[in-house]
Amino acid sequence: MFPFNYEWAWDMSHIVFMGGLWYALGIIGAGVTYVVAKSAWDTMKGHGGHEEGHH
Amino acid sequence: MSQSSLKPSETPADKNAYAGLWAVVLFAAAVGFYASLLVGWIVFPKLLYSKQNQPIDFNHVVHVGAVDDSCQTCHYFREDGSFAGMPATADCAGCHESMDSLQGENPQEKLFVQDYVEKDQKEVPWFIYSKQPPCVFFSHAAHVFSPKMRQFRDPEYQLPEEEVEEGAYDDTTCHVCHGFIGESEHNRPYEENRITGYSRDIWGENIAGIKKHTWERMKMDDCAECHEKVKGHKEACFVCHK
Amino acid sequence: MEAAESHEKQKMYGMVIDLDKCTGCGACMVACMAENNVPFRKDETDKFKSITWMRVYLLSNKKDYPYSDICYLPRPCMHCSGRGGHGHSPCVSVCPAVATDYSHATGIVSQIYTRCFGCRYCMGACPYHARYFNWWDPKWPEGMKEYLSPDVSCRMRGVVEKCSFCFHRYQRAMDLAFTEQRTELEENEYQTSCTQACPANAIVFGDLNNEEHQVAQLVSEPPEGKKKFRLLEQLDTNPKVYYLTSKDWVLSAANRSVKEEAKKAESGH
Amino acid sequence: MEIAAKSAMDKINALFDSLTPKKLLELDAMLQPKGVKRAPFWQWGLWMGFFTLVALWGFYAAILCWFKGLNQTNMNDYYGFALWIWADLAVIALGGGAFFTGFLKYVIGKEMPLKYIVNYAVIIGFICYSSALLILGMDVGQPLRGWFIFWHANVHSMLTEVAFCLSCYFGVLCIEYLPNVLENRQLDKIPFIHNLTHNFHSAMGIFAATGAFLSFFHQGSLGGVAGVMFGRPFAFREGVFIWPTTFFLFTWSAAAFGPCFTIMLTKLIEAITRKKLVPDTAVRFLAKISGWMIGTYIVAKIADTLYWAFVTAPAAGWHLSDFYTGNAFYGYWILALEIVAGGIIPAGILISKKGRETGWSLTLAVILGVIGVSVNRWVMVLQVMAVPIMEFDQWALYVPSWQEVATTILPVAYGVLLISASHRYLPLFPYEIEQANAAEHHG
Amino acid sequence: MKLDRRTFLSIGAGAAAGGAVGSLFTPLPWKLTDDLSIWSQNWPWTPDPARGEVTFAPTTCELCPGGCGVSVRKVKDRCVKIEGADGNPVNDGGICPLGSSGLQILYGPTRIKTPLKRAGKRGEGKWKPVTWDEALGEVAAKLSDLRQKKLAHTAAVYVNGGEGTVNNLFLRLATVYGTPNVFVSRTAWDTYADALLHMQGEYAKPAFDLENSDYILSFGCGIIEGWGSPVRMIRVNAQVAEAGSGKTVVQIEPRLSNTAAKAGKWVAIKPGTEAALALGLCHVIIREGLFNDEFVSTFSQNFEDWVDEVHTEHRGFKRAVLEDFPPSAVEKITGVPRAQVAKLAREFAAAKAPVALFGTGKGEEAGTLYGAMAVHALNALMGRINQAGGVFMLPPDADFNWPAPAMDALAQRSLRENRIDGAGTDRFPLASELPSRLGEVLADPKKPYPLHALLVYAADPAFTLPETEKVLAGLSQIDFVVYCGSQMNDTAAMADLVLPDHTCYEKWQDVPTPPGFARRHIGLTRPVVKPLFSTMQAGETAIRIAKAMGGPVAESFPWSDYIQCLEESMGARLADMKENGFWEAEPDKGPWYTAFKTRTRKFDFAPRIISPAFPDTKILLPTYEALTPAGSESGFPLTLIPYENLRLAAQNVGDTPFLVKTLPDSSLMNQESVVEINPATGKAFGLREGGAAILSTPAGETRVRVHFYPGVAKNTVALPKGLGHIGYDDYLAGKGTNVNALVGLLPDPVTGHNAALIARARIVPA
Repeated sequence: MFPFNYEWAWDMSHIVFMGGLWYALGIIGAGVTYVVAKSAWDTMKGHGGHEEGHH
Repeated sequence: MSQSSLKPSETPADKNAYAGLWAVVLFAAAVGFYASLLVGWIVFPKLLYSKQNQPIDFNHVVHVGAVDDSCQTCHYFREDGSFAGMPATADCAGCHESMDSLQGENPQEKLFVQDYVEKDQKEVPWFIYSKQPPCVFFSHAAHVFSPKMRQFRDPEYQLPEEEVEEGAYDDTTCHVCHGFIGESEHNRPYEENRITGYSRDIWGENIAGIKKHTWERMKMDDCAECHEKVKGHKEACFVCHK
Repeated sequence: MEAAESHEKQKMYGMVIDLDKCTGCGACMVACMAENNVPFRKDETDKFKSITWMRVYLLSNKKDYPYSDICYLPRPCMHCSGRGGHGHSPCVSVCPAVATDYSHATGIVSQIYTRCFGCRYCMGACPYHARYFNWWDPKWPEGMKEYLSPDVSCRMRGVVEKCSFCFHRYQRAMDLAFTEQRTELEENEYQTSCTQACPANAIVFGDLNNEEHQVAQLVSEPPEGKKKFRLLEQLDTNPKVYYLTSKDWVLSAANRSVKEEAKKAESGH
Repeated sequence: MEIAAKSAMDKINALFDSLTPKKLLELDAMLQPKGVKRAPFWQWGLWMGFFTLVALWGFYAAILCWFKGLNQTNMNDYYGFALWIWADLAVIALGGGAFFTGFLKYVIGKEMPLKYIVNYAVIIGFICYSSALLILGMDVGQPLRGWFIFWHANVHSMLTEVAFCLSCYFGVLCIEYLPNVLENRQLDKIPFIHNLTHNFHSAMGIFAATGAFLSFFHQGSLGGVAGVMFGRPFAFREGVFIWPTTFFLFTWSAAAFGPCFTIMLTKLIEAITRKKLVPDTAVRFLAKISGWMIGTYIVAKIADTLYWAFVTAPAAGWHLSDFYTGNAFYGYWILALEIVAGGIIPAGILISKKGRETGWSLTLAVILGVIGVSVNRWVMVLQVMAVPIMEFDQWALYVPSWQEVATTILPVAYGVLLISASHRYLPLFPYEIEQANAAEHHG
Repeated sequence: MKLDRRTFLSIGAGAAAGGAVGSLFTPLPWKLTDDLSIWSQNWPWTPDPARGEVTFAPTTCELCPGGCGVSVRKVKDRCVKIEGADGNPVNDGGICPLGSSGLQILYGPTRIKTPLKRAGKRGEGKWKPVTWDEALGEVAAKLSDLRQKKLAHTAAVYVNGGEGTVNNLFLRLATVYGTPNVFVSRTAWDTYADALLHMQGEYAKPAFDLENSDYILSFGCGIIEGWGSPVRMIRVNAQVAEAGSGKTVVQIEPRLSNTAAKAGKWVAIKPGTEAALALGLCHVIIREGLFNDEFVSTFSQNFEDWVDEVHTEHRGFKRAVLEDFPPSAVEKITGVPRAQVAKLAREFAAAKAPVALFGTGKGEEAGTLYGAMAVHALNALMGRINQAGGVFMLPPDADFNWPAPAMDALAQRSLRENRIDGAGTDRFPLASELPSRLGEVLADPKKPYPLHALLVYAADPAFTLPETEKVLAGLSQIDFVVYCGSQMNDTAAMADLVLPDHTCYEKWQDVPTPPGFARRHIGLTRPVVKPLFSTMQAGETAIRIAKAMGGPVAESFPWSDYIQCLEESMGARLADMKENGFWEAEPDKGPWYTAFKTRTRKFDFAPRIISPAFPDTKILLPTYEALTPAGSESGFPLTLIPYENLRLAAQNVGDTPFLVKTLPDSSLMNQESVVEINPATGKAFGLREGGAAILSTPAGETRVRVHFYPGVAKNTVALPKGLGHIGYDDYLAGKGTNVNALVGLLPDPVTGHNAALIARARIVPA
């Protein structure tokens, strides 16, 4: 799972597989952090319940 | 999408109320954060390991001084190439025959002789700092005698033409795994992981698992590290496992 | 871990089992169980849950009295090296946690009980049913733990186990070799428990890469009048256990691809 | 209005302070979406109570398996994989509706009419995947070492791929489900949560895309699990790139049949609640897509089966008859059930406009579809284990133990509970709420 | 802002969240996860065998008469594995499944750990541990008491064999004590020895030089199933499979056994008719003049017709077989096609070094005297006696030059009493003892006298004798049953007092020549470990009992202890035994003119017995007499035969857990014996594969599972022999059925020994 694991090898299969995995995890992680942070910020700003959400 | 038609108030008073609450919550979070750091780094290790003293306080320095060929005098290889590890009481009795022929004044020796040697040489329940679990096959022979290791120790090494004395080894590298235990005058207490039953030496003194020297940790990764250096590649499982 | 296995001679340990000699006495099964701390239970009649690293199967020519004939076939782990002999055996390639691997130094497929977490994918993948799961905690009657060998670690409930070609014997033999300044083993220094026990000497074990070993010779040229085969060769599992027989019906009873040919032959006439 | 908000808050505090049956009912009412009509509390309570009992029964069985070990099951050395793994594959296939609907809505941008069903598809997905993980947690012999599959991952093993993508995608589902939970009438009044919901919605596209990506791989690798077993001629399939054909078939079939399941459950709930919860437009749209997906899938599946039956298997010395004769259970019927009854027929119905717009035929089609995909998963797990491979070996049949059955029913009960709760307290069906509010405005 | 409950909750939530996040930055969760999995890898309840120095200790396996040399691997002072001893002439490194699971006996629950006195009802399994002094004292007291009451003859001794020091110590005890009722487990080897006694004038066990024979004609012998010395026989059999070896085995047997399957040729024959076939072969060989003319004409007698001193004409062997056993007649009896009979005979005669073997299965049943003589006649016809690859004579290993026993009047008197089984009486003049009749006799209300005491050493009559029901009933009638052995077998379970013996891994003892072995070979068991429990060398036990009884009995046991006895008995041989683990000597291979100890120094094809028992002299002219098991053909349409193999230990030692584990579905299913039946017959009787059925014979009935096996003839059912124990432990007891419980006595008309385990049977679906 990490390069320091005994099973890790710097070969194609590891790079592709784990690359894909960490890429996905990265997006999700970043996304969630962004959302939480922004929401906190908005709240501080006193926003909340405005209708921007609606399309 | 929020279907709610209610809207939270925006009067200054309420704003402050919310802000205040936020501050308090954040503060609480901070406290919780630091508290758990404290528990995790200080309290947890204390709880995790039990401490015991060795049945006999053994002085390596004295013994190494007293014997001719250091480590291997007591920690020898058997006929079949297996490593004897801890000497049996019978081995010790070679010198420590009986209470009438004590080697010195040390009370620990008296203790040893009367409690073990003279109790028909029953074995001393030593705690083994470096004890590996049942699933591990550790070949001292391979680590001491294999040409690879000899070459690793001394690049000029060649396989000897003539027969060398079987089982005789040079102990220049024992410390790589065992540290300089041969230079200790007292046994340090044996610490055991309450959950796993492992000696603390396996995970290492440092609870974060950080080591400065090779002998400070004995987990599989530590073996692997060296194996890759010496063998130039990772090993199959059936080299160290059984 | 196929990476350069350094300059040591690469071994490929394997077996040749002469079915003409095998009497089905079961000595190999018991010797194996005794050597490898294999547990047993009060009722072992459910063969689908009975751990026998070495299992002796019964083949029949399916003819009626007095033309019926039977033959026994001992089945250890085949230590497959997989397609092209790259070590991708059916089980090794599927184990999600690298609890079983193929050693290019010895050609032996390992099983690490402490790494295995019991998903049993390898059992599904192995066409020889050479892999067994510990459905229960191993238990020995009072006093019998005394005979357990420290050379083989006991398996806990919930993990898979299988024949290891008695690899611990290799480890012990190498210990001796090293102290004697050797890096190579004699043929007789490393033999499996079943090989050693077989009263009929039907099992021959050794390094298939070493033409001085009897296995290698038997495989390269089977004895007069005997045919050699491996189980399920056509699946590209590339097993390292060879069988010898002089009976044609045994060939077809044990080996599908041959059976197919036989069918074609018959239809041909 | 402002007053309303604050007073509502205080009301809740008051309720928290001292709960009496009467106040409990008030709370129940306050938590429900505004304006909608819900079953009386006692009725709902009974319903929930019953399924809680079922779930507890299942949980008891699970405890047995964890503490006494897998000897509690009827699995054996021939059936290392059995009912549980089938249940896993099945629920994940059926839960496929979630990723596919999400994919269509957020990635393809098909907002209408999918917004009416997406929440619901997501919760089904959430249930299916959480159940799958739970079952996997039971199925391993050493649960405490379960994390090895990540830490010591063997990237060549399909199971590793499954484990990683499955758990990641489950994370995504949580993220997709969370906003819906937070939209609860009362929670939504807390500004931070309101913002959170809002921001999640705006960012959902990214998550959905990632989810789709992950699902593609884990649905596929689940197919790969069987397809790569070259020691098992019944399961083994030739590879495309590094994956056997089953990899793609599984993904495709999940996308195709998942919506069937979503529709089926919708119909079921509409029947139970005696309400229209999802507009026909949405259902028909899904049905149409599903129809074409199944259609294309079944063509591929037939092609694959033919190739396997006449090229792959014979190459290893097997004939089709070896797989379907000589035993008490597995016959050609199962092949027909899967491909004809569970594939061709539903495809036909759903593709034809008349078929999918007629109530009974739509229902029939989705039910057949669900059966079809479940049978496919069954075959790819259990029949694989049943077929003898060594010439002198025997067919192995298996009947699950009650513990296995109970633990497999557990997720169903848990699903019912979660949906019932969500339906009662969350704006699960926007359509229903729109209707309700519309009605209110008129009144 | 007021600190209401909600604020309070929020603070708590905040702290919790913070704590949770914080812990992620400490070792706690990670180390705990790791340690928990490590815990699962070292569960305290999963054994971790102690490590230590590995050594190998030699001894001889005593679990069957095979006498294999074994090497026990030890770690420190624990035995961990038993392996065959390399270089041992019997098994050279090979070992059988029973032998290699011996440690399950040494350390297992079937071991008897201390002298036990029965506490509950007989066979109930309730025991009270007693000291050795108490135990031995009680035996001596009880026996002396009987002796005083002039009832010495009502105490019987039962041993598993007539050879070896320990068996003979018990036999000697019986003699000096004064009981004629000595029982020695009776095997085919003893019957063959009788045949040799009559035909060659000397009681000796046969030694078959199979390693050098090129054509082995086996009359039902389980060559690879435990006949003789199992490992040695398997090695012999393996020679056949050796490419290019001219060697072949022909198996004559009613069932496709492993031996039959491995043999070069399997001759399917009707159960119990082997003798007829042997004589049929003799017929062809004689008719076609294929026999060894030199041997027959010069070194044999009664081959041709002869006239006795009162001028009575007697048929010679030649005319008898020519008249009575033409292939056509043989075909009728045996079911073997006449053509095949002729073919077999010619093959046998044409072979360079042919030899015919006697003794069905493991040879555990006595068989008929004529059967043995017919087979030996076949060997004689081809002059296969004292020839390489043929048969030699081995006098029993009992030459210990012990001082003559001191016999007092009491002993001499009671020794003259008739044996309870009638052996040696007019009814059974040719039998010295008839253990197989024990059940019948004890159950018989008109028995000459009751038995008051029974001392059993190492044998298991309760399990191995036919008519188990009667035997068990009989045993419980005996006031005082003493069992001396190392395992709680069925007889031990029925005993009043149990005197535990060491196992062969804990004691010094001689192991007599393995049955059928080509040379005299005395093995030595050696203590590999110090005795684990409060057990005693059985020989020592015998000596102590004798000494405790005092008087002439004690005088006859001059040794201080068993070790001294062993040393004196083995004499010079002991040195070899200690060095190699065995002592060996070639058998007498003398030329034919010195080979025979008959009055005429010739081989006798039709020996005549002159004995008061026979008013008109009895001539033992080998012939075939049909054995008719009890029961009507209509009521019991099937024939039940047992089958034996190496996974089924059926003698005085039972299956170990490992051995039971190796039993296939076709022997044991769930806890029930599996009966083999020909598919056609099975279907005819409405049975199905694996289904339950009730198998009944005139002797009893039992529940079995069904296995369709084309290797048994139509209307025949075969049942595994060795299951259905009442003793031992949960790993063996109660599994399956004891064949002996289903078969009645089938006495040899000539000797009265049990001729075969065959019964009429009926089977119906359960």
